[in-house]
Amino acid sequence: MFLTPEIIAIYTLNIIFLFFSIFAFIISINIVMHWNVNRTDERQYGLEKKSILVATIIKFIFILKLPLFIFFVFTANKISGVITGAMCAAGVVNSISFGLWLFVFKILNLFIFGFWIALHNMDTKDEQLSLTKLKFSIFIVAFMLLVIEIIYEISFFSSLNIDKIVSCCGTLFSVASSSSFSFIFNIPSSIAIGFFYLIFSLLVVFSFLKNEPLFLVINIIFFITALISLILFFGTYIYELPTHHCPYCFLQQEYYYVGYLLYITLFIGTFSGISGSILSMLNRKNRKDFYKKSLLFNSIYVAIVTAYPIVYYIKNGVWL
Amino acid sequence: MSKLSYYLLSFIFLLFSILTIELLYMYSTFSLHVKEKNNFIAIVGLPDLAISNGANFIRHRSYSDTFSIFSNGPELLEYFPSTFTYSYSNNYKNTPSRIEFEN
Amino acid sequence: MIECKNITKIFNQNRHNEQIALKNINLKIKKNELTVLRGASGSGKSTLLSLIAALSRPTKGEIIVDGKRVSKMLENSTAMFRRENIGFIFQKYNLISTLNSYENIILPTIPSNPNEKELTRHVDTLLEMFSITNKKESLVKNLSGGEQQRVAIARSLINNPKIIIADEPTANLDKKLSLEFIKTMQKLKQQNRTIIIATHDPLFFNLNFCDNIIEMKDGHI
Amino acid sequence: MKINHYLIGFAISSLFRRDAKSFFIIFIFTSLIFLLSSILFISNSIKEELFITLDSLPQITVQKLQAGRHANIEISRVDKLLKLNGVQSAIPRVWGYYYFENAGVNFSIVGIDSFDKQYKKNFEELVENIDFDELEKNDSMIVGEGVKEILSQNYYKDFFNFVKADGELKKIKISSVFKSSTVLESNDIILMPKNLVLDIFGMSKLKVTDIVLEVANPQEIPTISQKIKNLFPDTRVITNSDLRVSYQNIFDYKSGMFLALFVVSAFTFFMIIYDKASGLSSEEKREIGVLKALGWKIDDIIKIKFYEAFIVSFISFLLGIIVALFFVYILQAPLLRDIFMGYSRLKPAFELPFILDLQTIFLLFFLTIPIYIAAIIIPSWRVAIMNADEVMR
Repeated sequence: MFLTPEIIAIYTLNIIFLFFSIFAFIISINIVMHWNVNRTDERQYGLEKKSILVATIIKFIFILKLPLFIFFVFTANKISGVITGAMCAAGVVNSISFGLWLFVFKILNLFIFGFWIALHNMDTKDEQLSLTKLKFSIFIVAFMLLVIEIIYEISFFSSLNIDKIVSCCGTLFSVASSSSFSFIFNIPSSIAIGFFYLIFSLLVVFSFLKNEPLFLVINIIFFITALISLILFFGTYIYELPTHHCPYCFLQQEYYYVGYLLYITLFIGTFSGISGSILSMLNRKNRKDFYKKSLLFNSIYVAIVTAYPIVYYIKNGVWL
Repeated sequence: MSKLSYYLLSFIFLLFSILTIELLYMYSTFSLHVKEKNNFIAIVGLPDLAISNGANFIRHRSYSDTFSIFSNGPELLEYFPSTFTYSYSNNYKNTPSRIEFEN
Repeated sequence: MIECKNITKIFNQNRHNEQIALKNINLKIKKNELTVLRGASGSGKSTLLSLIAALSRPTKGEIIVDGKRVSKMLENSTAMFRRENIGFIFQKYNLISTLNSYENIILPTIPSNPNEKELTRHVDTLLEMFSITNKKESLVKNLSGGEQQRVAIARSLINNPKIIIADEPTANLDKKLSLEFIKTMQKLKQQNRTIIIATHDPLFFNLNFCDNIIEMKDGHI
Repeated sequence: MKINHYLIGFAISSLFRRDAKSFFIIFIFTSLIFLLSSILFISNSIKEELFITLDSLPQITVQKLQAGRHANIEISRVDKLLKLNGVQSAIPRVWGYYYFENAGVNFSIVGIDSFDKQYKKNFEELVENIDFDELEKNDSMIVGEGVKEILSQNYYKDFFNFVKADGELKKIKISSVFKSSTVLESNDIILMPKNLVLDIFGMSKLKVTDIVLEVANPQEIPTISQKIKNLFPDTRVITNSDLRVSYQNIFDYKSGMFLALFVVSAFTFFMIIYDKASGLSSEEKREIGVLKALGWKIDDIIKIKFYEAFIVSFISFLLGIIVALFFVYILQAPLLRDIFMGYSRLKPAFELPFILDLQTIFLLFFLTIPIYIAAIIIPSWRVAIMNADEVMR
């Protein structure tokens, strides 16, 4: 356990988030239980006003969570200097048994909070606020996830152990390791890449078919395959090292912070696809421009990762 | 755009330019003498700077005492908590090592 | 256009300072009519106006404006309703004294993020219409009472409302300016707007273009 | 989504309308940010100064402990250490502190094998006007600037008389001074041949202060230090990365302590903000009532409040950082840097090296702006849900 200024900052924000979200959680329960658009008593009007407060709180948390995610990676990178053997954030995160889960929850929460705000924007356009009950039921789930994430994060920082020698990403993301990532390496990389491009072309096709359920599913699959193929194949071309598979190291300066660009485009692309499809299924009148947006950002992502091996081949005349 | 917004924007712009000028000035004037310092350290081989200690009492705390760091003078006894810090590493504390290797 | 059914409004209900402001009011105002609510202060005129504009809700009864049950609307929708349908002229003008005329006039349109060119053109026409173009940049607190009144009218028209609600509009004006105001109201009526004026100024009681005069007393019609 | 610049413009004008209040808040918030960022800048600079030389330090230092204290180590252990696999070289060192009573200061005396020709090139970069021939022949030393200054204050211009362990005086010539670019490291250092150090301290020829090791493969350092501990249980093994960790921790600890104190004052400030944002003058209440009557939603009013808060905190943030940079790097942080320096009597006149990384800016951001905005969320919501019909009464 150690308290660096960075960790104090993260703790402080977590406490603020926790305080506000508990507040919002209590209101949400009230709304889910008592919301009735046809009633005209004071309680109903009070609930409506409170729902605006909850929406404000959730927007506040979400807007902060985006840069905070990057800051978390920064902090983990910094701590990697202190922890023996860790070379980058990957080592730090995996020095704790639930480190990977913390990451999964962080990403999941970003998706859910972002989706909630999109849902909220759609709901406020509707005079009857017909989605309000659904919206706040979703928030109750999101609150649980947020609490889990915060508990994970606090126990993550407090259980970091400087005496423990951890594995560097080089060994973590290697074929021989027995870490939680290793199952990925049982997949032959040619199949993974073929699958990746197959999914992407399906995504292109579906975005022209404009079928929401298909588009939703394909975006989720695309997100997962994109990550797997990034670790398995494209990462090695970014590092120009056939054995280096780490998905964190390219967030560092040596690789011109390209990782942030990759993750952000992938996030925007899949997020707008997923949330757009769900919203569209809920409300037929919803605008359909999310197809274009999702396709655009996913294509940028694919273009960047594809460029790395091709440039490498042109420069060196061989594949890794 | 109203006049006030215009003033405010130009004020923020002014702040940004002051910041840039300040940063440029500092980048151009400050040099670290990395090479000379490393040469010196290579010969002397002692860690720590001549500032982070009370040089009238002891230097290179990491090579002398295990726990105390900053004491104020040779006449003073050490007192908690200013002159103490927690111990950071088992290697360092000289207790039986608990170094754990993870695969 | 505007229909009030059995409206009762009680302030501080079930408390020691309970006060009945309106009692069983039934009212119908047709489109493009000018209605004068007449009565002493405290007779419930302002309360009735704020109910029609959905600023507050009746304790009992129902109000239907333009086919919408405004008395049952949720807060957000009432704001949208006012923004699109209602122009307000308050008793004390209620301008923001430290903003200039232009900024005061555009206040109702700000949340809907208007197009700059169209908005400027619209404001300029209004300023011209009320001949206060030269006061566009002056702070409201430096304007005379009549000019402030005109800014307030211009503000009520900026969102091109179907209904204009005026609460004691001439209370702070001399006779000449009051007559000018009446002329403006006539002009607005010609533009197919529904107008409701609450006043105890006798100038309004003999207007030839007035469609209804409703007498109010102690919350009754 | 298009940005509504009318809304932002309205927020700006309402800030200007309450100029006294806004300036007061900006002033206090700027001071808080200034204080916080100065501390972080100073600690970053000193940390950087330590880290840039870290790789030149010995990879492993072996010291002997006796009764929980540092004791001199037998020179015979060097051979045993050299036999360990992976150890490239093992060099015995002699160094220590010399307390100079007249001035009440400690000097660090470091012995080197002799002023050998192999050091010649290194020394020429570090020391001005060096005469190697004279160094070798006479008993002479190279001193840091701080040492030189203290000695000349006590009328030792060219030489110094060390009091040996047996009470005799040992006269040693000051041959030259280290260049000022290394003053942070060299300020209290006296460098002289090893046999002179042994003589002054009255140490046995068979013992040294400690032994430093060089390891061929840095990855093996933990394994080797483990082996040394098994071989000599009475030793303390300090590795290079131990030093790195300890530096990191001490500075994090110091800035963390400061931050803990800072949180209290910041909390007070945010309480004031909360209070200011909830208590409205009747003028402001009327204004919000008018806006609502004119068709503004609750959301729109919250947005206004949010923009106001963001503008105030962003301006304070920029101002605070500008002033802090000026204070720390141009004025060299008077008063504040003592927090990190202690009250050394051998104070080197040094410049804080300029270091600014994105992470510090990020950190400052997260410790200030979000908390400020959090403090106004609930008050502005409460303001925004006020009943609008009061403007009609």
